[in-house]
Amino acid sequence: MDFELSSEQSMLKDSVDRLIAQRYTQEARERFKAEAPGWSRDNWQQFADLGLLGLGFDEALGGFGGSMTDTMIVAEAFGGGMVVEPWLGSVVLAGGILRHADFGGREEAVAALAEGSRILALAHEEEGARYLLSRVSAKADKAGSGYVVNGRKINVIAGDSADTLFVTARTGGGVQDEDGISIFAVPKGHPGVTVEPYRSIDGARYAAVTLKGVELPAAALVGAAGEGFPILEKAVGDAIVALCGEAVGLMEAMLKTVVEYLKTRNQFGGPLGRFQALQHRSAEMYVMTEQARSMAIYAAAMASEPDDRERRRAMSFAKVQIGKSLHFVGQYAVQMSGGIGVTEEYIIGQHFKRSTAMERQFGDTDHHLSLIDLLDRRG
Amino acid sequence: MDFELSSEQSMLKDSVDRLIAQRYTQEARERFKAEAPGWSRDNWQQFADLGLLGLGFDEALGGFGGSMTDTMIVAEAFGGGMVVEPWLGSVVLAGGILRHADFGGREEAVAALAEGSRILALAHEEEGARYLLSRVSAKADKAGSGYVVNGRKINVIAGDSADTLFVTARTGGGVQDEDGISIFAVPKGHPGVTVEPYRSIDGARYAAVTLKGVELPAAALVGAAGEGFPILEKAVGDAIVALCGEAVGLMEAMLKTVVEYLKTRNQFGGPLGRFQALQHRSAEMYVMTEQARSMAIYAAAMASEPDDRERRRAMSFAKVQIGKSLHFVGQYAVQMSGGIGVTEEYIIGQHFKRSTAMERQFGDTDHHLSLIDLLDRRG
Amino acid sequence: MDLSYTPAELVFREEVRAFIRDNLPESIRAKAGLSAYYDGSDVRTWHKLLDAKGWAASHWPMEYGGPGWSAVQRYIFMEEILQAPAPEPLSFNINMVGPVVYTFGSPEQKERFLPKIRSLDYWFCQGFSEPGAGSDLAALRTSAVREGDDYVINGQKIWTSTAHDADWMFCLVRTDPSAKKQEGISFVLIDMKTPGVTVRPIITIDGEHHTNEVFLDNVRVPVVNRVGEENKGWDYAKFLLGNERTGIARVGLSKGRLQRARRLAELSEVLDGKLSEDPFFRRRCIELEIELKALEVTALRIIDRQRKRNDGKPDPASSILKLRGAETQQFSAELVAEVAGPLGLAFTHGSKAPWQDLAEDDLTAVLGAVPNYFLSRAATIYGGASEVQKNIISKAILGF
Amino acid sequence: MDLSYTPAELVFREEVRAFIRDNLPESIRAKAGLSAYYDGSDVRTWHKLLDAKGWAASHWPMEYGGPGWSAVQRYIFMEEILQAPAPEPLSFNINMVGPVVYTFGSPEQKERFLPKIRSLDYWFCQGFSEPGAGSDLAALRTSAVREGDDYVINGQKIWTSTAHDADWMFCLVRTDPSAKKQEGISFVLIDMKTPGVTVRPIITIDGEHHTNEVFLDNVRVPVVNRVGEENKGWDYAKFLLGNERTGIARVGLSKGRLQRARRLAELSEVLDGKLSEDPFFRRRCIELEIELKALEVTALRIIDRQRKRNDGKPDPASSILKLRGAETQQFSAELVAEVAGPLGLAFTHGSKAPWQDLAEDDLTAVLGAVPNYFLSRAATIYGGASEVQKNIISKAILGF
Repeated sequence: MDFELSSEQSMLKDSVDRLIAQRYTQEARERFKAEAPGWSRDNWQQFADLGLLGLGFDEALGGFGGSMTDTMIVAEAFGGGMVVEPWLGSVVLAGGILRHADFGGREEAVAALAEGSRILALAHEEEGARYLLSRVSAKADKAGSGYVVNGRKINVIAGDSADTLFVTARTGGGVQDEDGISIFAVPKGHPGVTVEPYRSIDGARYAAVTLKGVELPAAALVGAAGEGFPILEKAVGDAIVALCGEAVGLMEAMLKTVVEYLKTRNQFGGPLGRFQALQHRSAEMYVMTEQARSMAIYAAAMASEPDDRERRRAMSFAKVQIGKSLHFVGQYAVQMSGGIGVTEEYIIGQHFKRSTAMERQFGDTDHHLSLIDLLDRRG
Repeated sequence: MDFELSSEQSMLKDSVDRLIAQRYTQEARERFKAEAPGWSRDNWQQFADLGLLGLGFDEALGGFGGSMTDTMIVAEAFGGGMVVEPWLGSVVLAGGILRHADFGGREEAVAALAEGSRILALAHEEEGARYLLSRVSAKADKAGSGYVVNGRKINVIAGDSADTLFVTARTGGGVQDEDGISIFAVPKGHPGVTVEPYRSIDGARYAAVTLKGVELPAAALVGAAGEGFPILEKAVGDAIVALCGEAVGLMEAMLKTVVEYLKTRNQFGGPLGRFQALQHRSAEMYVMTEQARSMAIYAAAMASEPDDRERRRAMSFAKVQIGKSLHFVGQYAVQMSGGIGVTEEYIIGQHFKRSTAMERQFGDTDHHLSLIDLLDRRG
Repeated sequence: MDLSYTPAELVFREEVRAFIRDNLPESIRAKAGLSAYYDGSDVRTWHKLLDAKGWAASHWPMEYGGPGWSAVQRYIFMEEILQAPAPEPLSFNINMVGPVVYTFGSPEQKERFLPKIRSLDYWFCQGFSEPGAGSDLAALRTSAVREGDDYVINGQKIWTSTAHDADWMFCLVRTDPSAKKQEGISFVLIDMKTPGVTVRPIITIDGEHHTNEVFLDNVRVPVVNRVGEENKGWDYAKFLLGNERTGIARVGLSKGRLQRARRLAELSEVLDGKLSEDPFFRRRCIELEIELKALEVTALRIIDRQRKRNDGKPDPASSILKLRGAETQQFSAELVAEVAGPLGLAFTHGSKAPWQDLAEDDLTAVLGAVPNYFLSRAATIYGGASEVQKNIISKAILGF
Repeated sequence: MDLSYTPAELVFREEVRAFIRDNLPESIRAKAGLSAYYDGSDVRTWHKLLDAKGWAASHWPMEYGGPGWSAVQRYIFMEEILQAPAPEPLSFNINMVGPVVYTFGSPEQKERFLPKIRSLDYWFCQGFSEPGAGSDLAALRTSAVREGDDYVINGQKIWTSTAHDADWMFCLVRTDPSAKKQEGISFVLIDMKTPGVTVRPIITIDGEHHTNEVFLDNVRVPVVNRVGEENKGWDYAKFLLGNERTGIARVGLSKGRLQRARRLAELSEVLDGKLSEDPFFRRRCIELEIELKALEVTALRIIDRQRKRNDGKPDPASSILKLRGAETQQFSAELVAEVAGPLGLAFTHGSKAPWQDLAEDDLTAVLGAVPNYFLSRAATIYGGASEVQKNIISKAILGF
């Protein structure tokens, strides 16, 4: 057992921390959000130069190498800066499809992703799915040697800037079945695909993707037909690890901001930070952050666990702890900041929106508690 | 709407408060517990003289009159003193059978109860019942014109001092059915009845009652055969009202004790009460006590609601709030008292045991939340 | 002790319900369904309808246009408004500046201001908070220097909600800089059109414009617009803040949200079926319902006690209502946001999401649920933060 | 970073499990099933079995009889003991007085005391707390006045757990009454058989005798029984309290209780079926399991960091372990008590209830569950109350 970062990991952490410190002031972040396509292509290239876009992909595949712990380290720095670039959505989540599926053109896709020349997006969520990963009603019907896909996807991170969409659709099975889900690679601008961008509650760039009679060749299939679920589940597992890392970085930033505020804001004849009730609440926020950090580490270690049940259980364990910690730290960060805590302008407001979004991404606390129970009942 | 006590109620409250202040020092209470039968017959006579043993019974029946609000008022004073006499168990709960059932000898029984010459006890709970009021496995089989009863009852308040036991047993229906439960009056020392007394966690006197081939005449039946449940449910509703009142009195006593302790206990160069974290916690205890008081008032008002569903729902509402308040106030009363809070000798320890017992009596918070849900699903 | 509403009170409740049902404009009603906010004209429209009915100023003395209701009637009225939901009569006018004017104002001020305060012809905003003060209100620094018949006012106010809709502002200013903190403050009424008054929007975390900063730069205010005595403004402010505190629990608002959450949950699926059948969701609703019942009875108890005592002083126990009221508002907002689930990730607020079908059924109501939850976080901050309420209880009630 | 146990560590864990399985006397094991407490002879018996194996003093240097384990091995060992459950090696001896003696004691003291501390031939209790001091330990007033080669000690100690089983007491006494609070304190070892030592039981709310008051009335203690320098006792006390804090989360204890709660819930019925199938009970168990997993990783992280830093100073982050460890101990005790349901209303503690059948099946384990819950409330009070831990975090880590 060893919790120390390796020297490579320390270097990675230092370089990403430096990047964030230099580029991610609050003012710069607002500028990035305002640019088309809602984030900075310039930053994206910097990430590519640091190898962050190929992180977690075997060097044999043209990636940068690195474990899920490395991904978590990068995510922590990104979380502190509330990076708006779709690194999690494109590299970790949609990239997870590349990582866990075996199909033609994979090397080329990894190389393009890693060098920053191709943006990926996963178009999977649907309106009625409510966090359940296997609930897919989009259909892919056999047509000749290929498929015709119909359906609508929502909350597609970077859906409008993606060069390739990985779209999930049913080639078989009932609406909640894990069997029968297939994944298709759909290039940008493909006929029948409509992409409508919108902002998420935390200011990120999402899209709704509508597929109407979209004709795809057999080669568009990623992995075997009907066997997309295990790939999807592992990709989401990777995304949960990254999200845990981001969450820890975000909570650290919130705690630091609040403690600084309490020490400098004067009221009733002295700094607010002299009030014990506020000190104790801050201590509780610290404890919640550290417990979340422990579970982020745990999630990173368990991401490569081969036993499906154990791995899925561990991911849900982590998401539950992260969700509870975000809830506590986020709400009290606002409360202790007083009036400015509920303004759009002050950083804590942005932190809180991000933390609220994170609580929901890839399933909220209730969902994962129910999922654990389901796994336990299945035994 | 009027929350003011009537002048009769004010007088009742004053006289009971005075009685408790005079008789119920902590030292006296320990003495009462040590006396046979685990409480003071002398106090019982005082209660009789004040009319408390006939409270809630129509004057026409030989009772003292009074509403459930009056019962709540008395209970609040009793809760503050942690009265060990079985007033709740005998007069309110077992007495509730007299109040809600119609049967021969009722007037005589009320008169005997009110004058203090007869102790009643309800023998209803069973080992496997876990709060569910309709789960009765004791059986009463027809034998000639009478019945033969077999079964075992636990947690019978004042079971060993009771002159009459009201025993529930099945004359029909399945083990959880509301239909088929009958109530029998069993006199003290009746052949086949074994009473084994024991102490409850809060120092009260309980008993296990075993019935083996107990032969009873038809006249022992209280109300109609198989129709005991509605009587039982109303009697337990009355007991919940009284318990709510006791709980409010107990929480007031805990809060008062803790606040006094914090103001006088010196540590780190001044009274503990100057620490804001402890002040705020005390304020939260106050809020929980007041919310409980509101629900005790609500329960008293709803006890005579004729609509069964509405009444049962209201009783469960009250018990949930009381349970949560007791949990919060009880645990923090111990915490803020420090080391002496966990000793047998200090009053807060006794308060905490009583509050823990109250959380469970007549169903814990989980049970009543589930019961409300069940009533809502039934519609 | 008698807990139930009297038959007359029940009749009154039915009358209020019927009035709202028959008179609330459909365009205003629809906004509640979309979790959208009322704009200024909605508030004015509805307020004027209430005023025409004689119901705008529910607790004012009848000589100034109050309806002559009992405390319980006032409570019933406000709960029905909140639960409908419909816009409330503007609190700044009705609960705050109005009572100050009819209690401490001159005969001329009463005649000039009260009818227009009641009818909302003069929309008032509140100029109390300042950037350097926060919860420590009395640390305010805005100065008013007497020049002839005017005060010349300089300073800055913050968290001035509805300043952008308002015609007037009631304002605390420091008229004696040498006096101790709570002394030397006066209470003045400022016409928002006076030169030197600048309103700058503050956008809150729901992305909306509810509140403002107000800059006062050599603003000349006639001395006759001062209410009461010079340097006694703190007393009037305390009077104002303690007034009608029993409505602050806003139980009706939370009840309305709970109903909405339960209704919307019928349309949402979780792992094993409908969210409305999920035991955890159901229990959370029941627990909120119990909490609201307890809070309602507590509010009624405090109303009853104040009525009996009738000394006009705020009851420190009403801190329970602010504390738990704010918490239940937050919890109920969160419950609706929980129902929204992943759909809540899209930022939509009174507008449709890009996926169009949803906007055609009831699930539209979940749109905006998360921004509403964001804004609800302010409930435990403004009007005396929860920490301040706990201080009040521990000092005024527990004697620490 | 590598989170998993190494193969060698897994082998070690198996060895510990096997030893406990094969050596823990059945009479001692049975008590855990009844939620009963170990008595003094149980502790001595098991401690001696561990000492014979060389495992009693897990973190002592090998020269004093330690097994030479890594921090992770020590953690594994303690978790297995707690989870079995089996009595722990007596903390007063192994974690507290032993390290003080081998770090600050004279060669003679090491030779005389260490072997008997390790083997429990000298059972030590701790004489720190005093009636007037509480969490403010340094406010102690017990005086030690030098007379020739002795100190004459007068005063009173409180919360002296196991004093009724103990042979010796390590004790803080004031040797310089004129010095400042933390100065003028010395650390002495007192033979409990010395004239003037009186032990008076304190009964805790579970109705048991765990702890005591100890009265010291002209107790003569040889100066050679003082450890370290005169008036430097506070430093040794701080060293002692900071030592081996990573075990304080007691995750294994809570894990064992969680297992028991789940097992017992199979035997208990609620409204709709078995308690073990009740969604709320199941979720509560899962939530505790998650909390314990997080706490375990946090404990391992802190162990790892201390190992790397190796400066012997206590890590203020270990306050997390005390805080959350105590809370999870309480929560797990409460969970077992919840399973007991109404059966928990009977006061039974290591004894049978009057209804005899139950005592014959597994439900006996719920007997005593409520008294155990009562006693668990002490976990957030002793050894630095939760409020004190939050003070430490806010000062030492957050810099308030």
